[in-house]
Order: sequence, then structure tokens, then C-alpha cells
Amino acid sequence: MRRYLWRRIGLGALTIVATTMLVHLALYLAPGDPIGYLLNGQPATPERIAALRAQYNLDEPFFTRYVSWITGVFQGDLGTSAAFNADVSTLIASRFQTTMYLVLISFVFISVFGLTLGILAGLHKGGIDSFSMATATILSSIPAFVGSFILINVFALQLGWFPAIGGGDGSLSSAISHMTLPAIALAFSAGAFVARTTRASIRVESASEHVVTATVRGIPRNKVVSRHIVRNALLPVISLGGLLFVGLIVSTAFVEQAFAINGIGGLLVVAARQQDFALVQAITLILVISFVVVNLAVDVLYWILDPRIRSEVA
Amino acid sequence: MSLVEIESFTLDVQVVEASARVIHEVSFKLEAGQSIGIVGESGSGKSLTLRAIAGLSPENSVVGGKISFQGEEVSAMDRERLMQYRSSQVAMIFQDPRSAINPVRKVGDFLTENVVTNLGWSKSDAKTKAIEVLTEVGISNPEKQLKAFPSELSGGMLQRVMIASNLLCQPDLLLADEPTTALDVTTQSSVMALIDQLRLSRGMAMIFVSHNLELATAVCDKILVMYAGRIVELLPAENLREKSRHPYTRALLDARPRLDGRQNRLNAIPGQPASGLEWTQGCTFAARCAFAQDICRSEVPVLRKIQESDVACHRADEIDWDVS
Amino acid sequence: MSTPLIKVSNLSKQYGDLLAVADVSFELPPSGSIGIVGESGSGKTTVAKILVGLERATSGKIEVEGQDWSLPAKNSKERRERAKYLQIVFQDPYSSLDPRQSIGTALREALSISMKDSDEVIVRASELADLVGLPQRILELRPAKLSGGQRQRVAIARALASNPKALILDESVAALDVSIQAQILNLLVDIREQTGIAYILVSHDLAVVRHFADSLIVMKNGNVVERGQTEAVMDQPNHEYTKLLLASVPGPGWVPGKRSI
Amino acid sequence: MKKLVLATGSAALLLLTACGGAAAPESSASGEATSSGIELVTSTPAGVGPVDNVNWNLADGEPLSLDQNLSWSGSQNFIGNLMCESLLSTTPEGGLEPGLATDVSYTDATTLVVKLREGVTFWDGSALTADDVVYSIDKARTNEVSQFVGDLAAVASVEATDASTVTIKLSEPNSLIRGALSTGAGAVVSKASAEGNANFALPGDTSMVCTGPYMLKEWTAGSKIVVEANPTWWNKGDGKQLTKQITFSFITDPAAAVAGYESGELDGGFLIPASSIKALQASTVGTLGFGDGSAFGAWVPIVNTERSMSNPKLREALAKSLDYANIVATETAGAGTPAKAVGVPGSWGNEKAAYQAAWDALPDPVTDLDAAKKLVAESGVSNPELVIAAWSELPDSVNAALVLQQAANSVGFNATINKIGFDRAADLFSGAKKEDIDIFATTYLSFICDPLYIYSQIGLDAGSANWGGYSNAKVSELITSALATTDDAERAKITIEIQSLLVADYAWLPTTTYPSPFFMSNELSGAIPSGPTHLWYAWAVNLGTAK
Amino acid sequence: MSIGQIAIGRNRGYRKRLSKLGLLGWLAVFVLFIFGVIAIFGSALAPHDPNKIDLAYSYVGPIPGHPLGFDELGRDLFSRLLVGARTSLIGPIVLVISTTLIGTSIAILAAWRRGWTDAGLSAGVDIAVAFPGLLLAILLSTVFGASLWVAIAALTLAYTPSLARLLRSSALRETGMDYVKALKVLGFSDSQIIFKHLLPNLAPFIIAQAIIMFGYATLDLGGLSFLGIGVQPPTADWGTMVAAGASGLLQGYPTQTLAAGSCLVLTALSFAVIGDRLARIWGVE
Repeated sequence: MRRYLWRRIGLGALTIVATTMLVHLALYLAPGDPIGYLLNGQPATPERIAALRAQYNLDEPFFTRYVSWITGVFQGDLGTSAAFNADVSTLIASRFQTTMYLVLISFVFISVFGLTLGILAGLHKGGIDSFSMATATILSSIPAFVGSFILINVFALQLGWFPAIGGGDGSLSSAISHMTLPAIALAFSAGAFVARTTRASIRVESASEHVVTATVRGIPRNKVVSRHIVRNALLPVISLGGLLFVGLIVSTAFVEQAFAINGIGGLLVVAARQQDFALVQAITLILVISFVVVNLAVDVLYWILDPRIRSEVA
Repeated sequence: MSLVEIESFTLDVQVVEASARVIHEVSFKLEAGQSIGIVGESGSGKSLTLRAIAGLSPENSVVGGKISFQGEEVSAMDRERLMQYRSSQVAMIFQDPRSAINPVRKVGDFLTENVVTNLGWSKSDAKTKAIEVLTEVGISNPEKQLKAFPSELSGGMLQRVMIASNLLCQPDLLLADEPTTALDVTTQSSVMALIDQLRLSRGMAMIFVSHNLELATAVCDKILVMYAGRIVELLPAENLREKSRHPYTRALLDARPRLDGRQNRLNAIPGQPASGLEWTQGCTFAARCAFAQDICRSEVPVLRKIQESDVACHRADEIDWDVS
Repeated sequence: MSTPLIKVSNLSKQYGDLLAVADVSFELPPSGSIGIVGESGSGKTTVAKILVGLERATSGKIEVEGQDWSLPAKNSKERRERAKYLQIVFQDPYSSLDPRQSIGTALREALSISMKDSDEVIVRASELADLVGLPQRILELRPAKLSGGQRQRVAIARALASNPKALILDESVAALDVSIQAQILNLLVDIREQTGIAYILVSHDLAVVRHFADSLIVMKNGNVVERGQTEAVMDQPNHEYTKLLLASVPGPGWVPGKRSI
Repeated sequence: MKKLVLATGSAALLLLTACGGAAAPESSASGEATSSGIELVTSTPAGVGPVDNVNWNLADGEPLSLDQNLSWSGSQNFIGNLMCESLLSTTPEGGLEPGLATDVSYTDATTLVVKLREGVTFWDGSALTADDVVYSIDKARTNEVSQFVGDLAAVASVEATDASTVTIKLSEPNSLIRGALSTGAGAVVSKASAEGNANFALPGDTSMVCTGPYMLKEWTAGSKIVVEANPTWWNKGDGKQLTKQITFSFITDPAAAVAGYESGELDGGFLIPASSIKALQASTVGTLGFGDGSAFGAWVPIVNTERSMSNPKLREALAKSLDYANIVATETAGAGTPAKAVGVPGSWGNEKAAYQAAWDALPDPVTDLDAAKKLVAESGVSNPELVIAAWSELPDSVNAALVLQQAANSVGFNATINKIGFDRAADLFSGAKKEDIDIFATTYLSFICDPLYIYSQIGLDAGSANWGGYSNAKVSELITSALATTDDAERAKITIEIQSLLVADYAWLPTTTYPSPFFMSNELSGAIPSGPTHLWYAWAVNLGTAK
Repeated sequence: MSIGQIAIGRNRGYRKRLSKLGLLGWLAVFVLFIFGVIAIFGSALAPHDPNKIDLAYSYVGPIPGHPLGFDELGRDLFSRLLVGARTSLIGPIVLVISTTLIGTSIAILAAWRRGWTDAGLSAGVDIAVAFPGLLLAILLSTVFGASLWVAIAALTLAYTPSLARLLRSSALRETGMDYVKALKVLGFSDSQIIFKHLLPNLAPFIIAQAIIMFGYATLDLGGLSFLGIGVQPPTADWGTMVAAGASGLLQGYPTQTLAAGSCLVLTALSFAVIGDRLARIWGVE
């Protein structure tokens, strides 16, 4: 077990360093110049522009900047954002919680909606199966940004069930009421994907020999389904869940822009468009770390749940 | 009334949007404590017959005739009764234990699942009984193996676990579908010895399906030879080698290379083993039979008693095997 | 004794800390027939794979008519040269043919390696079909339409396309029904009589080995535990394992032996 | 020095005006109707009842600082002017009236004396002293990142002559300094709270202390800013500060902002993007209006090279080829009016009558393609090359360039478009020679309600907005003398002469005025949307319930 | 021995199987055909200049000659939809082709070489799969400026790992087949076996995956344009049109967002249906 884990952690650390180095290099090569973006085309004297460049140390060579950035990170200082003229860590801190609420609520929708549809379709042939798969296919074709506007228009403006914009004032109740619509918009395509994979996995498990054995030994159908079919079928879905969770964090950018929610995804898009080095690097670092952590968690979960992996590695 | 009675059992299966008959006529009886070996090549329907007895015919297939266990018809059993029948009266062993046991659950859970869930045993009783049967099937330090996962055990050990799981609920009938085909010959020998000894000590009846005639003869009282969905011969095991009267049985025995001597060429049976679906009329084996005559190709031979065996062959009494 | 067609000396193969093949030596005379007997995990298939270059030996020497084949062929040109000496037929009929290719195309493709003239290729292809007892109409069909036995016949025909001097049969009849198994064994015997081809039969079935192979080696966990002429070894086995093997084969008067693991 | 100019992403209309109040009389609610019938307003009827909290959206994003000296973007001013007041104050109609100083007057051409108001306290209760004023003015003119380093360049020294008097010595005569003290340059902060405070007025900081009607209560970087009414405001009165608290949000996405207005979660907002105008005009929960102001759009020809624009005839030809009606319709949604000169009506301040007369005398900007063709023919250059610059990151600047290209080609130019990135900003907005650009568009405005302010920037050889390298000895001489004339009327006469010369020279080619759209819920009233209120006047002082 | 052998062998003729596409399948093909025609001849078909701004017509409803009315800047919606088809379809086509080419070569290289190459490639794939396409698109757009080609490059980098991993498993299964080993021993060169046997046998699976990927590609590229990272205004593109029309939608002028949105959804849906049907026909789940 330990050797397997160390290898995964090593791979994770490597990913973090590689990606942050890559991001840094990418931003360093960027032809534009953040100060230009800052002025957004407004006139400003050359002296003032030079003063601002110095303020954000944009003239240092690549490697010194990367090293100073990394040492800063370890001291908890993520630098100041040029676009917002604010300390990056404060900027991200307030938004990280909002995005996490959004991702978690959306993840709940995806699992509930995806798994139920997938299991229903997997276990029953004919009507239910084709109906659930049809819904899954249609929903998977509705991208988050199209879905958002439909949901806002119908549920927020016309029916007034949910607030139209904003991420709530931080309290759990307001977060839930504000984040339901965006979470649903996010859940469309991911949920459909989970449904389709679960259905396929259920089909594979129900056709397997050990299910025939259980039936022949007189185990009642509902126990065979829950203990042998669904339990085994969920394993591959878990690893998929890890990937989806990670993808979700970034794709919040779509709904954050449509619902005017101040989250990490939206912030990243703005920061990237304005070539705000410090902010882009900081968010990427956080995203990559969460990727690695989530993947590690999925690996451990897989290790615990699926003994086949253990014997393979040992 | 005998333990198992099968009267003109037929089976129609769904094949490419049409249903076709794959088993045409199977009838035999099995007394309690007795063992019968069903042998034949692929497509003969031996495995389908075995599964029908456990009520496991394939989805959307139609079962004809009557299969009854202790006088009660299997296909008439409702869900409750079928579950009770399967959990305590009949037990089944499969060809590949590795795919027949859920790889994600512990061996202990597999062993005790049946008795705990269906027969309401307490967890501790089931555990002690499980250890008992594991030792009985010859597995060393059973406590450790209970916590192990199937992926950590060898093929031979897994088959023993499968057998042990059936012993817990004291079944009256053991259905074995080619239990040792996937095993090495040395493991096969010890597993078959185990099955034989357990069956006799517990007075269990057994139906043993195999493509290996010698193996079936060694462990069964009677041998039933099937070809293309029909019974061609039913005879006591000890008569198989010398006194079988059906050309197919004879040909099968001659086609196998011998261990105790060397022939230059084997007298192989021409053509390919037919399945029940390809039968049109007459004797199913007529196309490949060296003794076939017009009658064989037109009329279906009926099973009839000749000395100690039942044979379905028009010329069974004419052919003098000692000479040819 | 003329120089052997294939001479294998001290062959070994290591996978990590597992010694799959340990110090295996044997010789195959021209038009000879040798059996490699053993249960699963004995290393018999690994030996076969090393001979045809599908695996690389950790150590040991392989000579084929004097040429050194110890290491697998470096490129396909060298592989084409070796194809003229040694070919192989595998066990599973359902994976030995490309499902999307008709039988005729498969044979013609195999022949085109050594034959340039396309007419000659077509003629030779139908000759091969006759040689392995397949009706000509089979050439247009795809493998899905053929039975297990017919597919093995095609596999054999394809292997013969490069007129090899020896053919390795890696459990080639194990997956077949008894009647078909007999037909294929008879076919192989006929081919040997007609072409003088040598055989290396890798099998766990002692009866088939006795019928088919002149001499044999018995392998257990990578080692050769007994060797000799088939008749002698089978009638008076002296190694314990060979005795156990023979005793485990069901036959007239046989009783299964109980042994705990 | 340079002026705050806004040309934002979504459309040129997202604009801030200063020195509002067109020539129309002093009526508070009405405005001068423009060609397309849209009514420009300077203010809305004062609110009646109190409101606990108002949610106000500023669509150009969160300010980078609330220090009035930095005046970075529109949103900064809307919040800043509620908190920090200046020595003088600009009225909604563009006039100057006393602010924190009861009187500011020139004792001679190079000395200004500021008389401080008595009894004014900061939010923290401390009294406003001369030291605070000296500190604030010095900060505005020495901090190298401040907007006003240029405007206050003429200031030599600032001293507190006694507890309530501050004397400003100038290095050379400059009549605009008094006006500057009504802008961010004259904004007074409490010295105690600002001196040595590294993150003074930066995002998240609430340590700044000023005197204004609203105090900074909370600033969550990246999401919102909350200000609350200042109970001890020196200028309290009934009907004022009816709104207890204002929460500013910064929703830039047009769709989300519209959703906010429609669902009632947003009570109003400034800086409305063009794409949302039609949508909000149809709104039933609130009304969309336009505030008048001093902002305008213009094409800046590069004259200091041997290329086509150095020839005055070609500049005039280009001016005559512009399709003013289309520009007004597409860039200001019909709210603007064609501009005869860069000193647009919104920036006339106290001398409205004189400037109005001059404005009427100027030739109307009219599209006359035949005249333009004739001019190009006479210019002596066949098929003159014209390279139009446009920001590649701003789609609307590309659209504007396309319109000009079409017009120029139709009169004989060989016009092409050169898409430049923001990284060329420093080079473009400097007097440097530009070899690959002939003309580029900008929107510009004057901070101070005095046209001399803008003409000095364009007319002088070293003027901060003289990006085209324009040079005219007569114009420079007139500007220098105007700067030395402290008397308003006299100065207006000289400025009008400067204006006529610049118009004749086609130094810049003005196109249209840019009124600024705003939205307010029907439940509220009293927001002052126009002119100086955006920059330097506490626009929310009269905000309250409509009924 | 297994019951499966009894069923008569499945017929594999291509023509017969395509008829089994079903009504829905053919409907999907028809929809894509129409969009394809529009993508190619879009600008010729467009009745008006899609980029001509005239604010006087902002949000004006359908009038004769303008079946869908105008967008917020008074541009003819119908023409923008037609011209938009090009970017909204050419983009995914290029994306799918490049991803399939790279993904397949990685998969085959890994499955064929095995050993270190396989281990190295798979480790690389594991890292890359965790990296969402959107973040890649954002970073690349920062470096090279936002444009359709940058978005395509980013999504190719994002899609390739998961496709490579999917194809690698089926490629491994195919190379594990005995006929591949037999061909090697017969003297066929690696490239002969790969191009004459391996690729043709994997082709149905690859095509089915490519078609399903089309649906996602259309949506993701539309999404990037929505965020301002893909197609840059003023060029017409369905993704940007959805974004631009959004504020109008909330005010009762839904035509632009709904029209562009439904075109995106319809395209994605058609690809999903065809991909699903083909996968089922070729028995490739």
C-alpha cells in the first residue's frame, strides 16, 4: 500500500511543479503587457507606465521571477494582482469558498441525477432504458452557458423561485438558494456522462458469471442487485467522478459569468484576459493542487474498495 | 418417486429475431444419492439441460416438457419457492471459479452469504461452519483464507471454496457444469476426488456435465451421451468402454488418443459436431455415422432398452461391435 | 545422428524475480517431432515464444541449422529469413485470424511474403486449402462463418505458406472438440508424411503427446524434470512429477487421487 | 496633464462625463433634447423617503484604489466622490461653488489663497486643519502614479499660513489651478489616516478617513464595497443622506447586470453598456436615462510626419467625409450630438453665454463628399495613403475604423487599418513620431469646466494630449497668455480665439458628444447622473424613495 | 461449448448494417448535412452583411427580408447565423481530426511498443487527463491572444489524453490477438501489420469515438467563444451570439440566444445520436 501511495504522491508533486513552471513560462512569453491591459486603451504617459511596470516587477528575467514567485508561495505571499491592484491571497480567499459551494452542490446534482438515471437504465431493458438514455443524450448536448440563460429566464425572472444573480452572502442557506440554478446548469453534461458510464458498467456487471452464481444460490434479486451488480459497477464510476470533479472546478467559469458569481473560475478568465501574471499563476496553482489531491483521494478510495488493484500491485 | 424426473424436455431459444428448438428430446430419472454424467461435444445441449434443472434457462427461451424435483415441477415454482429450492435443495458448481465468485468481496462473505441471507443463520454460526467446510475441502489455515479476496487464491483453491459454499446448506442435488475443465490435470484429479468423496459421505445426488468421457466414467454411476439436443445412449458407467452400443459413443471413444499405446492414425469422425438447431429429420448423427442407412436419415430413432443400456439407434441390435 | 534442425541449449528467461524458464535444452532432428509437456506456469509456452522471436531469452543458445537464433530477429528482413525455417500455430481459434479478412486474402497475403508472382500466389493458396482439407468455397468467407476446427486448419495453412522446416504447435488442438481434435491430428500427421516438416508440440495433454511426438521433455516450474523417447518415458516414468502427471489422467480403471493444497 | 478617458471593452458608450449641464437653463429635472428625441438630464427629482440599503452596480468593474488622486476608472469616482470632498465643488450644471474652502482666489497671477471652512470634522471626529489640506495637495502633485502630477505642475509650494488659511505659490502663471482644486487634485484626506499608510485606499483597506457624506464601511476585494451615511457631515440637511447605506457591486457581464436590474436585486447603476440600452429601455421596473457631460469622441491625426495627415487640406477633406449621423447613432445610441469642436458644451462652466455664442458661430460638422473629393484633388497627392489604427482587443474600435475607412476611400484616400495591441499604448499616447499610423480614434473629456483646460493640452507643443505632434506658434502664444489671465471673462475671450484657430487647423477631428446612460429603479429617485457629479460631486446625496 | 456458438454467425456486411441507423439516426444525418451545406456556402447564402452595425435596428423583431430580426447592435441575425455556421463547424472538424490523429498514434505506439514507451506515455496521459481543457485554453489565449485557432489547439491538447487512453485499451486488446503474433513470425514488418491490420480493425471504434467527440467539440468551442477566448467579435459565431444575446433574452428579445443556442444543441445532439448508433452497430460499447 505505502509504495503505491508514495508513487502517486510523487507523480502528483511532479505534476504541480511541471504545470506551474509551464504556466509561468507561458505567461512570460505572452507578447502583450499587462500594464497595457490595465489601461484598457486609455491614454497614460510613458513615465507613468514605466512606474507601474516597476511596481509589478515585470522587467525581471524569467528564472528570477519564477524563483521569487515560488519562494513567495511558500511564505504564503502569492503576490499582488495587477488587474485588481489587490493582494492575490485575499482576492482568492473570498472567492474560493463560493466556487467550492458551487462545485459541491453541482457534484451532488451530478451524482444523484447521473447515478439514478444510469442505474435505472442499466437494470431495466426497453422503455425505461431508452427514455433515460434519451434524456441523458439531450441533456449532454446542452452546454452550461446555454443552460444558464434558460434557467435564469424561466426560474429566476418569470417564476421567481430562485435569485437571478450573485453567489449569496456566504451563509449556507443563501449559498444554496443562489447556487441551485448554476449548479444545475453545470450538472447537465457531466450528469449525462455519469449516467451513460454507469449504465454501461451496470450492464457489464449484470452479465457477469458471479451474478449468475448468486442467483443460482437463491440470493434474492434485490440483494443481488445491490450487493453484486451496483456495488461493483460503481467502482469505475468513482474514478470518473474524480475527473469530473476536477473538470467542474474550472468550468464554473461559464456559470459564474452568466450568474455574476464571484468565483475562482470567473476570476481566472478575467485574470487571463488581462494577463495578470500573479493572479493566473496563483489560481492555476490552487487548481492543480486540487486536481492532484482529488486524484489522490480517488486512488486511495479505489485501493480500499477494489481488492483486485491490491493484488496487482503487491 | 425419484429425486429428479425429466420427461421430454425441449428448449426453444431466440436466435437472430426467430426462435428455434435447440433441445429436442431429453428424458431421464435420477434417484437420490445417485450420480449421472452427461457427456457430449459442443452444441449437444448438455449444459442447457443442466441449467434448466436449476431453472436457469437463458432469457426469453421457452422450456417444454416437465422437469420435476422430488415430484414438484421446477418451472411451476413461484419466486419464493424457487429461491428456497435453490438455496437449500440444489447446488451448482461452474467451470471457471474465478469469474463465478464476486472478486470484490471477501471469500468469507461469499461462503456465508447464502446461509446468512436466506436461511437466517447468525454471522458467528456461519463463520464457524464455514471454517469447518473449508478444512473438509482440504484448504489449510481457513481463518486467514476467510479474510482473503478471490484474487489472492489459485484456481484450484477457488474451486474448492465454491464446493465448500455448497456444502454449508446440505443440498440434496449437486449440479456440476465442467467443474475442472479450466484446471490443470493434477489439480483436476484432486478436486474430482474431493467431489466424489463429499458426495458419497453426504449421500448427495450429482449431475456431472463434461466433454471428457473417461473423467465422467470415473465419478458417475450412469453415463448419458447427448448429440445435437437429443439423448443417443444411457448406460451404466462401467459398460461405457466395452459395451456401449451407439455408433457415436463408440466413435467418440475411438477418436481420443490412448495413453497406454500408440496408433498410427486416430479414426476421427468426419464432419463437424452439429447443434440442435441444424437438425431437420431422422437421426441427428446420420450425416456422420459410418453405419447410417436410409431409415436413419428419415426416421427419428427412439430410445429403447438393449441389455443394460437405452440406445436411440435403428441398427443398435444389428451391429456386432465385438467383430468390427 | 545428422546435425539437428533446431538445437536449444541452457535456455533461461527471467521476469523480474520470477524465473519462468531455467536451463532448458533439447534438440529437434529434421522431420522430427518433439513434445514439451507441462502444466500451466511450467514455462512451456515461453520456450515456444522465445524460439519464434516473440520473447527475448535472458540467456542460452538457439541454433537452427547452424545459424545462431539466440536473440530475436533484429528487423523484419531477418524475420522473413527465419520464417522459412520455423512457424507457429496458437491455441485459441477465435483470435488466430484477422476477423475482417477473408480466408483467401489471409492466405494470399502470407504467400506474398515469399512469392512475387500473383498468379502463382493464387494457385498456391488454393493448394494450401486442399492440403489442410478445406473446401474451396471457404476462401471467400470471413472467419466468423467458420467453426473452431476450420479456423485452426486455416491457421495451419497460413503457417505453411513460407514452407517452414518446422512448426511449433502451441496447444493448437486443446480448444477443440474431441472429433475435431482427431481430424486435425490426423491432418498434421499426413502433412508431416508429405512434406517432411518437423513439429514441436507444446501441450498439457499426455495422450495427444504420446500419439504425436517421437520424443518429449517434461517441464515443471521452468525446469526440465525428465526427457527421452515418448514410449519409454510414458511406460516407465522415473521422475515423481511425471508419475503424478500420468496418474492424474482419467482413463479406464482410473480413480481420482485426493491431495490437499 | 492627461485626463481620465474611458474607452471600455463592450462599447464606446460606456462613458463618464464631467462638467454636465448643457446650455439649457438651470432646471433641475429637464435636459436638452437631442436630435433623436432622447432627453438628456442633469439630475433627477430629489428622493422623498429614507432607504435602508441601495444596491448600485458599476459595470466597468471594481476600482483599483479609492484614492481620488489615482482616479483610475469610472467606478472609482462614483464611490470616491461620495467620501472625499474637494476644496471647491462643481455644481451639476458645471459652475464652481465653495466646498471645504469657503473661498479660493488669486491674490496675484502666481499666488492662490485658500480660506478653509470652520467646524468641518473628519469621519473619526478629528477637525479638518490646514495641515491636512497641505498634505493632500502635496500628495496629489508628488505621487508619481497620481493623475494630477501634470495639472499641478505649475504649483511651486503649498504652506499653511495660519490655522485656517493655505497659500499656494505658482512657478508660472496658471489660471486653471483654481479649477483643478475642485477635482481629485483638491480632494482632502485626513493626514493622520493617510501618512505612512502603505495600503491606504487599496482593495480591502478601510483605514482611509475623509469628510464626505458617506463613509467606507466594508470592502470585500473582488466582490463588493459598502458605504454608509456619515452622521457628522458638515453639510447635513433635511432631504439629504436619505439612503443609509449603498452596496456597490461590479457585474461587468451585460446579461447578468440586466438580470440583476430586472429581478430587482440591483436598484440602479451607471456605465451601462450599449448592448443593454435597448433591453433596459423596455424595462418595467426601472427607467434608463442619459446624463449630459463634457465627454466627446474625436479622430487624432498624426501631423508631425511627412505623411498625408501633415497636409491641412487632407485633414479638412477627411473631416468632411465623416458620416456624423451614423457615428451619433451607432456610438451613442442616438443620445449624442455632432461636435463642432473639442470644447463641447458640457465643459463651458461659468462663461456659458460667451462660449454658446462662439459655438453657434462655428461651422456645423457636415458630411460633404464632393467638397472632400475636391480637397483631395487639390492636395497635390494622388490617392493619398491613410493608415487608421484600431485596438485589436477592442472590437468597437475596429468597427469605428471600418466606418472611417469606408468614408475615406469614398473620397479618394487609400485607407487601410492597422490593428495594434494595448502594448503600443505608451507609444501612441506620447508626442513621438509614428511612422506606421496616420490617425487613431479616442474618446476624451475635460476634468475642469473650462475649455482652456483641453485646448492647453492639445494646442501647446508639449501638451499632454498633443499626441499628433500639432504645432502652431500663434496658438501656443495665445494659450500662454490665457493661462496667465485669472479673470474668467477675459480668459474666455482668449480661449474662444484659440478654439477658432484649432477648428480651422483641424488639429483634431471631433465627431460626437458622449452622454452617459444610467438606470434607476422606479421606487427610487434623486440620483444625479450628469457632468461633474460623476467625477467630483456626491451624486447620491439626494437619493431616496420616489414616493 | 458456450451457448454463444449456437447462434448463427452475425452477418457483417456494411450496407446492411448502415440501414439499421434508424429513423432518428437518418434525421441526425440530415440535420448535419444541412449545417454542412450552410457551413460551406454560408457567406454566399447570407442575404445581408453580417457585420453591418445599425443601432437604430437594435433588437428589432422579424421584418420582411429579415426572418429572424436583428441583434443588439442591429445586425441581421439570419445572416450571422448562416455565416456563424462556418466557424462553429469548421472549428470542431479541425479539432476532431487533429485529436484523432494524435490520439491514435499515441495509443498505437504505446500498445505496440509496450515496455518503457507504454509506461512513459501512459504516465504522461495520466497527468494530462487531469488537466481540464478550459484552463489550457485560458493559458494559451493569454500567451498567443484569443482566437479560434488557439482555442482549437488548446482543446486538442485537452481531448487527446482521454482519447489516447481509450484507444490504447482497445489497441492493446487487438495487439494481444494471436493473429498479430502469427503475422510477425511470418515476417511482416511492424508498419505492414499496423496499417493493414491493426488500424482497419480499430477504425470503426475510432470513427465512433470521433463522431461522439464532435458533439463535445462543438459545445466546448462555443463555450470558449462565450468566455471571449475563442472566436473574437465581430466575426459571427454561435457561441459568441449566445453570449451577446443573453441580456436581450432576459428582456424578452430571446431570438439571438435561442437561435444560436439551438443550432449548437442540435449539432451536438445529432453527432451524439449518430455516434451512439454507430457504436451499437459495430458492437463497440
